[in-house]
Amino acid sequence: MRRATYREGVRTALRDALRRDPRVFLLGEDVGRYGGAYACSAGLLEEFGPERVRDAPLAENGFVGAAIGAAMGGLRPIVEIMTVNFALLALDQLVNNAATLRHMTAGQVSVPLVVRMATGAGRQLGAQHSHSLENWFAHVPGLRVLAPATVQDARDMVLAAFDDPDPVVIVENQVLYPTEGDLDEDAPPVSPWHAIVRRPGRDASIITHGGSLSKSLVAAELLAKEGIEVEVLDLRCLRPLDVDAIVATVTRTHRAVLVDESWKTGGLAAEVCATLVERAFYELDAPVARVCSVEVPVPYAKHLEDAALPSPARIVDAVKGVLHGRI
Amino acid sequence: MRRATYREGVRTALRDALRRDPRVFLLGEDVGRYGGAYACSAGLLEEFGPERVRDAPLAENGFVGAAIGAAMGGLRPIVEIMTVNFALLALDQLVNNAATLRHMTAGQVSVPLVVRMATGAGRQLGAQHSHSLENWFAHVPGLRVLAPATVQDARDMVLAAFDDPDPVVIVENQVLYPTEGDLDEDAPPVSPWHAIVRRPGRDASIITHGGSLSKSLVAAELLAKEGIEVEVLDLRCLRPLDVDAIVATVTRTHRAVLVDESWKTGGLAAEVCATLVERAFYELDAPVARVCSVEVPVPYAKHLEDAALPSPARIVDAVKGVLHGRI
Amino acid sequence: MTPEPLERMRQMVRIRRFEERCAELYSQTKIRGFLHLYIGEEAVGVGVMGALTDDDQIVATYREHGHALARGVDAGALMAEMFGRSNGCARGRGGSMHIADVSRRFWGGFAIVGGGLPIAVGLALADKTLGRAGVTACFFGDGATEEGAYHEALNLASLWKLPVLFVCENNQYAMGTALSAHAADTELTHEPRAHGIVAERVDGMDVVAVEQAATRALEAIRRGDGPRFLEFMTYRFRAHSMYDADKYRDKTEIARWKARDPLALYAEYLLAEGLAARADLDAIDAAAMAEVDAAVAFAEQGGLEPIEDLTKDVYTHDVSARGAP
Amino acid sequence: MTPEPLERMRQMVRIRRFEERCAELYSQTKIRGFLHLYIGEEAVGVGVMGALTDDDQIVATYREHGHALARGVDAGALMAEMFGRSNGCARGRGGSMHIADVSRRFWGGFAIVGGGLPIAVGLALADKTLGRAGVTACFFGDGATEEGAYHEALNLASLWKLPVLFVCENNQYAMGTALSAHAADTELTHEPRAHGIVAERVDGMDVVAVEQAATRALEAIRRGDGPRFLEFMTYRFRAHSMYDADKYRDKTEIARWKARDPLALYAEYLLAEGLAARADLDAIDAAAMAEVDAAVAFAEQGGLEPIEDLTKDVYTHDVSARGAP
Ligand SMILES: Cc1ncc(C[n+]2csc(CCOP(=O)(O)OP(=O)(O)O)c2C)c(N)n1
Ligand SMILES: Cc1ncc(C[n+]2csc(CCOP(=O)(O)OP(=O)(O)O)c2C)c(N)n1
Ligand SMILES: [Mg+2]
Ligand SMILES: [Mg+2]
Repeated sequence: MRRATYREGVRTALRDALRRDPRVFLLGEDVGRYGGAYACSAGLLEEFGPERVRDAPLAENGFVGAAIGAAMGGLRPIVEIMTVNFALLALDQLVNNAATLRHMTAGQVSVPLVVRMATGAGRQLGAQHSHSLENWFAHVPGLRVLAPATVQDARDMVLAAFDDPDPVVIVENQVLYPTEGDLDEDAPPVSPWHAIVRRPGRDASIITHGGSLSKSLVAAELLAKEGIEVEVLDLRCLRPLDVDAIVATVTRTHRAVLVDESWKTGGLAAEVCATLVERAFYELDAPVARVCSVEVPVPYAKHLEDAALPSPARIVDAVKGVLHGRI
Repeated sequence: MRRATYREGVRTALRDALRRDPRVFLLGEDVGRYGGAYACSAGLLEEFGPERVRDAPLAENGFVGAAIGAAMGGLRPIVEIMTVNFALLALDQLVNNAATLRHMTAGQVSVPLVVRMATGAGRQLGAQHSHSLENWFAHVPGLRVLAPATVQDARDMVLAAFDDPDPVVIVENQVLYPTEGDLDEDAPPVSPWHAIVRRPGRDASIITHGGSLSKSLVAAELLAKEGIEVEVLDLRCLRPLDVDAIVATVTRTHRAVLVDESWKTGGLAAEVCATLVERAFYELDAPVARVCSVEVPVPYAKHLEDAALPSPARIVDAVKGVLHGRI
Repeated sequence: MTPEPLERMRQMVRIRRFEERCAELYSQTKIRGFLHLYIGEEAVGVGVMGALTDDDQIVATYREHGHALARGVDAGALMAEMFGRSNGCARGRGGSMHIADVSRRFWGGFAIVGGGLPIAVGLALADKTLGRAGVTACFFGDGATEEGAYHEALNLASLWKLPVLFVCENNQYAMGTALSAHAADTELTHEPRAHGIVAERVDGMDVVAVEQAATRALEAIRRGDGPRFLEFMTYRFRAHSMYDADKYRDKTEIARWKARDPLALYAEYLLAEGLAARADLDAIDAAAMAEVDAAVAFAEQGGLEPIEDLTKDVYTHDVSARGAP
Repeated sequence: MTPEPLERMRQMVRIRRFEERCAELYSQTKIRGFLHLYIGEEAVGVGVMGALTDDDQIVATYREHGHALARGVDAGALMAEMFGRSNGCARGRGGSMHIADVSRRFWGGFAIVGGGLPIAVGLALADKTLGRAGVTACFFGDGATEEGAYHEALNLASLWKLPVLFVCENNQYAMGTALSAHAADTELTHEPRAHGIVAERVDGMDVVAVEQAATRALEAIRRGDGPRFLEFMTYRFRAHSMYDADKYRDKTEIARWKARDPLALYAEYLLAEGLAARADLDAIDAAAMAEVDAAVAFAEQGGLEPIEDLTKDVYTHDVSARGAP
């Protein structure tokens, strides 16, 4: 166990996977010579060479499709799409091919593909570089979606995704890359497919994932100072959702605040809310509240961007709302 | 007022728009010489010529982007993307450009664009040709989304979208094209931005849109035979959702079944459900139920496809479920 | 008489008879969904397949019955698939546009235009990386050459020197849009050359010319020279799909191409060269008819996939159970 | 001494000084987000802009300060935008990557690589359809030429014979990836030619050569010949963005290109030809510094957009009210 950054967590796992299995290769724009736009693959080209750490031209649809084909043909590609914003160019391949091929061929074709991408806002990158959209991937049968919120998960989830025989999308919130946490490089990966209670509590549940976890924990601290104890559930796996864990936390607390950086309308929080209605309706003592991004292409100016995104203050307000009947 | 098919409804509106404003042009694969994959533009090339009814090469990202540019430059493009399945190739342009440009330039740039596309399953077209995904568009601030379910709306919504100065996506469920209904070609378009109660009822509300409306009305008939009177609300506009109408119907009936052809997880019904929780929680006498597509790439074989999609029988069951506390 | 010449004929006739029956079965609503016939273009699929080995990989489009049959996909399993039966090659889940038989390295019909091209690049990358001998033959139409995916795939294959044979089936129409209405430059070999790929235009109605061109290209690819590109000039004798009224093509143009029917051309050649007798051809035809009859019978007798299995094969296994891998 | 030669110098110096200040301001955290500097490439933007008229349209990338300044976008409004202030050209909503000034037909920085190309096609279609004289100049990098959007845009512009000037700024790197690592064929003029577009490679460090090539190309476009393509060989003297440690380029390569600094080259030329005296150049520099100082002052004094206006301009108007249009 040591202190490490989130990007080191990812890098450790990439190195492990490359060492473990000669069929593994990394593919993406600037993953090699440059070391990755977020430095997740720094040093790996030097260790594994250009065939296993393969720089791709600017051609998201093309190289994601090529990775799917390579996976079909027996390789184990781990793709980096620099950010989700550019993944929009590759959705045809991910949705129409990666997600369908196994079923459409009655199990003849396997697509053991891992696709990592940076997501989220908060770095003043403006409207074209600040999308979340993990809810889009989570909508698609045939894909699995993981959202590591901690340094350990940043590592574990890459390895678990690599062990999975089906296509897995990993969304890494870009504000997390430089953050630090504990990393056990030898730990057998904890199952990534289940939610984890990051802080126990009794008064209300905050259900969140990815980049919003730390904001939620800050909010929980603030609330604790006022004597309000919230449980914070980190979803971790966005498809399939861990319905049991979602139901369990609300069965304990009877109130829920959903925190999610996507735009509110049709974001992931909507699905969590619907799940609660279907599976824990009679446990709810108050309407569920959502804290999501404001419905606006994320603006550049810091004060505007801050206002557009979930914040501890907005989460605190929402928790008080569900406790006091305001929503 | 006359009887007409849904595709005629669309065609009437396209012709009207072309006649009304010389800046209007149609753009899409096979809209000209072929008359449109669904014959929505049949005859228009002959009437308006190849510059105003413009066949596009197979290049969804390119021609949608070109339409955005043309709209910025003063034209009024009405684009047909043959089906939503191919629209995946154009999402970068729609989400990163069409939806952002006005805000990102502080109102300097206008994108008066209409994009029509066929959606949905039910014609045994298999996994790559049966997506819904209107929930994806409905997630994006900067876009508006319309889902005509009737022949009149098929016409009215094209005209209303054309009158709107911002980008509007129209999703036309492909099973509707040959269906017949009343069409008043001279009627001033009814506001497309609001939901309409297609059948009044008192026992429960079915909230639906597009290709699922007719299934919902069939289910309502079946239920009426058993003495159960359901109200059927046609959402019509998927972004912005008509929250008041959603709240109003449930305030009348206190029970809701959401019918939506997208995959259930993260589909449009999830957002309607979350809206109800936020705005009408205390009106709900039972958990909300969703009738959506099963989480599977839509299979070809008829019996499998039928089993994957919402059906009157499944809707009837769900209504009985919310009435009798089962979900 | 060498067996090879007759074999080419046999394959082309099998495809022709199979698809003629498909059209009938569509009218009888036995086959549904989209059905795209290859009739008129058989020489391309047959010629290229004739040059491939068992180690090679195939990526095709929604117009792929011919390729599947020529590659050795069982006609019964193919027909049953279009009937939506559980004895179909994809147990009825795929249908006409998604024929796949991985045991034959026939990876399937890809129904998003241009969508198969990057897949082919990846399959070739796997072969090359794993030191396997295979070449990936990727079939696509003239319309596909306007898609961005085409450009990206050409560049990737050339940049990484991958064993891909790009096979452009230029039937001069993308659905109802003529080549000259969708391509600024109708010489489709120019673009691959701009990516450093050797490209050749070949008569796609002459099965021998097709096979020879493919053989030459494959030799170069197997030497490690990277991808090659072949453009075959061909024509579909039928409409784009069963929904198409085919109003956009000139009757005389159609007639002109039908006069170069690849089956007739090759039959003439066989007879003229003394490589076959009329009776040989009749026997081929009869065998093909019998095979199609048998395929239909096989399909008819197929069961329906149980509805409980609807969501089977969406994933390899379930991960939601606690303690799952 | 004609005014034009000095004007070119003035524009290049304005850009250089402006961006040098940007880099400082970034370190001071006055500017945030991504910041891509154009230093080293000024001759391209200035040369092309010099050949355009007020009627022409411009589409640029995230590396567009130079283009904006050369096009006449106010330096203060540009700086204020990067400060995120309400007196910025997009009231602080856009930032460095999204500079737009529609009054100058400067449609903006497009930050998705290749994403501006189809937009340019559409702007040109509008000009042509509405009978307006404008040509759309579309700037993009060497990396963008691998995107599918590039291919689709070239074909559309050529097929529809649209007035587009494609301006490829070949600085030989896409972020950290060298041209030869991303392009199978590094002769970037081949691809447009494969789409029937006349294409020329030009020294991008020589502002006069740039302007002349652009002028020739624009003449042809204005005759109605359809699009033209110019590839300018250039180099960025700085890293890709402020986040880039620039470890992937050879020091000697950088030095070699810096020896051909477009500002120095042009200054030498002006002096050698007697078109300017040293004092003229000093005056240009002083004026540029003063302009930058003024721009910073303008930005510093800008207010913040009220948070109540966060969702303004997402739509032109609200449709949710009953009775709304
Ligand atoms: C991306 C995409 N756009 C549109 C379609 C609809 N479509 C199916 S086939 C076809 C024409 C393709 O023409 P071509 O590539 O020449 O192949 P051909 O059908 O002639 O064999 C079109 C437009 C599609 N399947 N995928
Ligand atoms: C579609 C897309 N993929 C990746 C990126 C990230 N990115 C931004 S600039 C850039 C390099 C572009 O290179 P080039 O086109 O040569 O332009 P240059 O930066 O050299 O001016 C990359 C990879 C992006 N913005 N858009
Ligand atoms: Mg064709
Ligand atoms: Mg570059």
